[in-house]
Amino acid sequence: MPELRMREALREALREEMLRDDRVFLMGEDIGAYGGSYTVTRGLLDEFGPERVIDTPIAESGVVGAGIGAAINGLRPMVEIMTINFSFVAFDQIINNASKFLYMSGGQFNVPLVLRMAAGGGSQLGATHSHSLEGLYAHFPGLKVVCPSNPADAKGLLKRAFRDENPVIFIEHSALYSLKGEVPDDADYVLEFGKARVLREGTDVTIVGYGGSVHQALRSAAMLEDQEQLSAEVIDLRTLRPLDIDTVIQSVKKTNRCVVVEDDWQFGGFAGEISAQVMERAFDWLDAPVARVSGKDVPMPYNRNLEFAALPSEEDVVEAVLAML
Amino acid sequence: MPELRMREALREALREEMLRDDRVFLMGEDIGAYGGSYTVTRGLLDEFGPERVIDTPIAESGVVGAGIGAAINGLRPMVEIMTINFSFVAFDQIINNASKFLYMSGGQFNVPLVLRMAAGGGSQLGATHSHSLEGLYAHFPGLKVVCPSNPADAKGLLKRAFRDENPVIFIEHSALYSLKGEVPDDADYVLEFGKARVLREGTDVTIVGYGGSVHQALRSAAMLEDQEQLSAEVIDLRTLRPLDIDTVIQSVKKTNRCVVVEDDWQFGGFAGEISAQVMERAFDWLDAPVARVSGKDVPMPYNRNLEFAALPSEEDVVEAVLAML
Amino acid sequence: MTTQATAPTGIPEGFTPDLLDYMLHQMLFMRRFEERTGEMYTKGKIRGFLHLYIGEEACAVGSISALQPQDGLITHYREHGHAIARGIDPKRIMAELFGREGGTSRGRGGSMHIFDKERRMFGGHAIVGGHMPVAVGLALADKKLGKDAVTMCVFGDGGVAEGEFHEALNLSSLWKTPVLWFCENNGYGMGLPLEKSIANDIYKLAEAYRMPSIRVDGMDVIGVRQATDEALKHIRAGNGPYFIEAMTYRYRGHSMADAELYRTKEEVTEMRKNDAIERLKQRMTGAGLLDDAKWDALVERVEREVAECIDWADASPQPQISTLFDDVYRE
Amino acid sequence: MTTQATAPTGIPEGFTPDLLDYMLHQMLFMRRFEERTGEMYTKGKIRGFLHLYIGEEACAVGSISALQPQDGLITHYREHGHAIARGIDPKRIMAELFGREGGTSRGRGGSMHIFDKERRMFGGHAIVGGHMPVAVGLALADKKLGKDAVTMCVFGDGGVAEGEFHEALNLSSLWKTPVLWFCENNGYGMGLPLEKSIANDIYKLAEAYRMPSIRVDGMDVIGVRQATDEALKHIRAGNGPYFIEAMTYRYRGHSMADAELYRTKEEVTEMRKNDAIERLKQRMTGAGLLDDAKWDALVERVEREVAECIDWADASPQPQISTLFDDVYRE
Ligand SMILES: Cc1ncc(C[n+]2csc(CCOP(=O)(O)OP(=O)(O)O)c2C)c(N)n1
Ligand SMILES: Cc1ncc(C[n+]2csc(CCOP(=O)(O)OP(=O)(O)O)c2C)c(N)n1
Ligand SMILES: [Mg+2]
Ligand SMILES: [Mg+2]
Repeated sequence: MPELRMREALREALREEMLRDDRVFLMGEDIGAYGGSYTVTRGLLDEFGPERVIDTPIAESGVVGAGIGAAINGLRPMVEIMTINFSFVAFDQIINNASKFLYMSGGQFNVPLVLRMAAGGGSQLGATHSHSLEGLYAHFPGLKVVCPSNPADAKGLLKRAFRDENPVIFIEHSALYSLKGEVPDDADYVLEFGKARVLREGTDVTIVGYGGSVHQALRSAAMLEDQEQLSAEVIDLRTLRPLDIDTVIQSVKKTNRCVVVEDDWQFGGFAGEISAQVMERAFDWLDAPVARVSGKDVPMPYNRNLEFAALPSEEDVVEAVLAML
Repeated sequence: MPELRMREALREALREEMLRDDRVFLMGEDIGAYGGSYTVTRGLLDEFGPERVIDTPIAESGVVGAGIGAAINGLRPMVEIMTINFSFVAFDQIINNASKFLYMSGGQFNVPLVLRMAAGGGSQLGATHSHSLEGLYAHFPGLKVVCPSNPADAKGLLKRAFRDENPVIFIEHSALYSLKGEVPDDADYVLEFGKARVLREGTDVTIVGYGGSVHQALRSAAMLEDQEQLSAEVIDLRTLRPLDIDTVIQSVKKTNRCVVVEDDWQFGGFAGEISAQVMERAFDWLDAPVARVSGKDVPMPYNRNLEFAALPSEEDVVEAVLAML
Repeated sequence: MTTQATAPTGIPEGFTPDLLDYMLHQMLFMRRFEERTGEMYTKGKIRGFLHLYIGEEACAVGSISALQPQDGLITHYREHGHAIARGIDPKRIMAELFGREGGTSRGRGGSMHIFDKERRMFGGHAIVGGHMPVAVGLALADKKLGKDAVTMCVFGDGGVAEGEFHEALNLSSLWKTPVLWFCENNGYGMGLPLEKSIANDIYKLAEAYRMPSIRVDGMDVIGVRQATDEALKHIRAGNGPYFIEAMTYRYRGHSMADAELYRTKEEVTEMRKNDAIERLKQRMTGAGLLDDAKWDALVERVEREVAECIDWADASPQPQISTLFDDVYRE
Repeated sequence: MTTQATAPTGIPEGFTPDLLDYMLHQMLFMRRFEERTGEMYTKGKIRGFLHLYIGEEACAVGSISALQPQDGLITHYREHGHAIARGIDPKRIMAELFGREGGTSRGRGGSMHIFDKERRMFGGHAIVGGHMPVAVGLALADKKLGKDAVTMCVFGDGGVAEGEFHEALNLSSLWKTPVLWFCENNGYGMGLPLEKSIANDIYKLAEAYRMPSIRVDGMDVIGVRQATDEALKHIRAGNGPYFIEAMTYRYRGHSMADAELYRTKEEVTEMRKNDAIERLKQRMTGAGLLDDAKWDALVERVEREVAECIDWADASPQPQISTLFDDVYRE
């Protein structure tokens, strides 16, 4: 299998889906001539032309709305919102139109729209440009939310998104774009939604993550093994909606302990959902309360040290695990 | 003490604060000549004139942004967003401007803005007009979120909101506007934020609610008592941010069981936060997992029976409690 | 505001007796449908928000009658008239208002959300301004798929203040998408009068996006139809979007909950004198196309038709609770 | 695009030697500040997003020099020039870029978020269009409080496509709030050229909101200053908002990450020939107000001043981790 960076894997998925299905086209700010702000779409304008790769004005609400309309009316648009931070100006389109069109129309009009956006902090982009709000979108019935953690998943899940009949919010952690990994090059390589993956087996604690936090979970697991002789199982959720809680529960029934790692703010965040569900479904197996390791309750500071302190760390995870024993 | 409906209590709070502080003024759609879509502001235009009660165009983002600017620059605006459903078009203003201005400016510019909005379902308003998303706003550091459940609290908390130096999201459940209750008429009547209230003492289970769901909690408690001879303690959170979890924990340490009732969708909702915190802080006291009774995972249907089925019910609460025993 | 200095009289070329009969029937049907709908609301058969279209019938009939089957329609929540004009079975519309399984959205949508795939009616939308970008996308798809179709997008004067008006008009003009923007300017957005809502005449604002933009008398069904024909010709020729501002008036409150504190009874009485149905009736009578007997028969027919809608709706079953989770996702 | 048919020469009335010296120094200082800022980024002293102002100096200097102390300023993320022109201590600006405690936001804000309460600089904002409604509110407060103050709001051509442009302009016109809308049209929004972004000339779009709206040569600092003086006079007289579109060009990429695939090197070279600093230099030389010695001294002075900023910033301490939670709320 060829080794690709995540941005290349995503590009391959877009390319293959555009070749497979004429109805697929791309819209977004600077996805064409500029080459994509994270270079995911670089080269696609040249290959597919301006009819299928549309550089749009800076008008997220308008463009997402246009994507919704095009999806309803026979096409398969992918709209790239440069980052999740700019999705807030299109929030109403996503919540009140994309997620509800099918239900409100009594099943008549579905919205096969793929909405890609980068997310995450850690690059000193400051308070408005560092959100990790995957869980925000996962709250809404009618949407699906995908958060790949590696190039192969990114490709397989993005291809899957184009074959979905519903709006899919596809969130890419910006720190992962350069991550390398082996990626199947077979055009039929498509992953299912709602299948978490056990990335590392273990017996003492289950560490749950998604997207960027998966790597933190893995590094924490290595630290636990090296420093504390503890065996951690690491689970990558891959999709938040649908959520494969069964895989988590199964693991917790074995390890009896669970930590959820998430970049987002803890208070009212998605880790609380995982935590609550684990309690609800594995209460008698839990030796300690499910722990949440999350971002600190503060708008993201620009300064590097402060930002580092505001984000969850491997040490935080190790500490949370040790506190359970 | 005079008995008032919640809308009158809110009006009194607005009136008193406008009389107390020249800097207070109101903006919103149809709050003036129309009399307010829930009649909260009726009469205030006549009393205070169009300089202090501004009927705005239908431009929530613009008007919330203008409220933020006015708040930063020396005034104390209250912006009424007719309902929470329309706050989504102003979402970016609330999240990226209101909540972060102080932090991003290194403490220079605070935003003393009161943002009132009605919320809640149950009136057959359909999928886009029935959101209960209090928890959504509670997620963001920099904001405060208030959800009164009765006329006296509504007045005391709203008056408090005007004395805050930070943006306060004040969410009123639309089903409560006509609710009557005794309301202090003393101009100094101001409640603190972050103080939950035990509305009913009990020993077998703690039922936690806020806003509209408090009443469901109370009715459920009565049913539990009448039908099952169970003694439920009911807690009204009153403010979601700051959250008075201590009062909940104290109660759970006594009752050893906890149910959270919320109209909002369960998945990724605020009840998960309460549930997780209770586990984290009272694990050894819990005889059963914290239960969540919430709205069903579906856009709100118009049909009355379907809507009823989509919303949490007293029976759901009773069932959840019985399942714990 | 909506009356022209000299209201047009006579019957212009192209308006056949059949077309005029059709338009008169449609307008009368809408009027009666809405009156009875209001009654049903009072009786509790219909609940939630209900926004009646009474007074504005010429807008829907004049414009939508000009559409072809392949054209799309997307509109706001005051859309019963548009749905009727588009030829959606009014029984199913009424059933939707009643929240029944036989309704256009199986009772899930309600008054503000009438959809019909067959008639390419893309809703009934209740977030002011929110459907305008969707219209751009609907038209974009038609254009990309090489269809000879126009998307008509209806919205009110109040909605013009929303940012999405700007984004949608700009995109449609840049991309030359085949959209007919149709603003029903009834002078108020809820209780807000136009002059507190928009800093300029609406059609002039639209003109700034470099698309043809005109104002028409929305109480003159013939004039609306003529303007729409002209607009559709322009759009179908591949010239991109077109903007029509139709000056009209709503006789009833914004919704059933409106105490109408923001306008006087006299204003309403005055405006009613310019009634669109009355105006068409007179023009047809003047041209010898209508007499008392024919009118009375029409009134009677409409009365019966609307009654049938109500009966049909009432006989339609309530949705089963077991279907609550239908259509959250399409498999 | 930005060159006028015949560029103005000579020195108009009102432009004293002191003022001209001031403007020349300001522009040169900005240019050098930004060049060194770019270097500091390459060295890793500055991180995150960095948007250099090089090429656009005449816009900031020409307009902001006309403001009074009581006036407010709110702008987008390409704001180092605006902050400097507003008289904020450039040492503290540089320290902010370095993320230090001595920075204007104590290192919390970074390049895109320069604020200064004393100078009534309400930021540096990074959500395109998001600060425009805030400008309306700042001005509304001044108006209500009876202050003789104008709020100047700076934004780019790309931001004009956002819905908030429309909402903010409409509100400011309706409410006659004292806002000076100042669009820095540098021809691109990131890589998107103007013609793919906006369906009409920007100043014409603004005109539709019934406010005076003009286009100026943003490479001519004197012309920008004259236009701004005119605008401020209009606004201070209580006439409501005013719109200026300044045609300019950015010489560097959108941010430090920009590969500039969307434009040619030749285009940039061509545009650089119209450099604003060069133009002022020539006009001053022609009027006998500048010679080589004075110019060399100025260059040297600026070099030293900018170096001082860097040294000062570098000496400023890192924020303490214990202060992480400062300023989330004001007590
Ligand atoms: C974003 C948003 N804001 C506010 C509302 C509440 N609202 C519903 S209709 C309406 C007035 C709209 O007026 P107009 O566009 O003129 O249409 P009309 O009702 O006059 O036909 C308002 C303010 C809403 N539904 N959506
Ligand atoms: C709402 C939003 N969308 C997208 C972006 C990403 N972005 C940052 S700057 C920019 C271009 C803005 O161009 P313009 O307004 O012309 O200003 P310029 O950079 O040319 O000065 C874009 C698209 C953003 N910050 N906010
Ligand atoms: Mg209207
Ligand atoms: Mg630009």
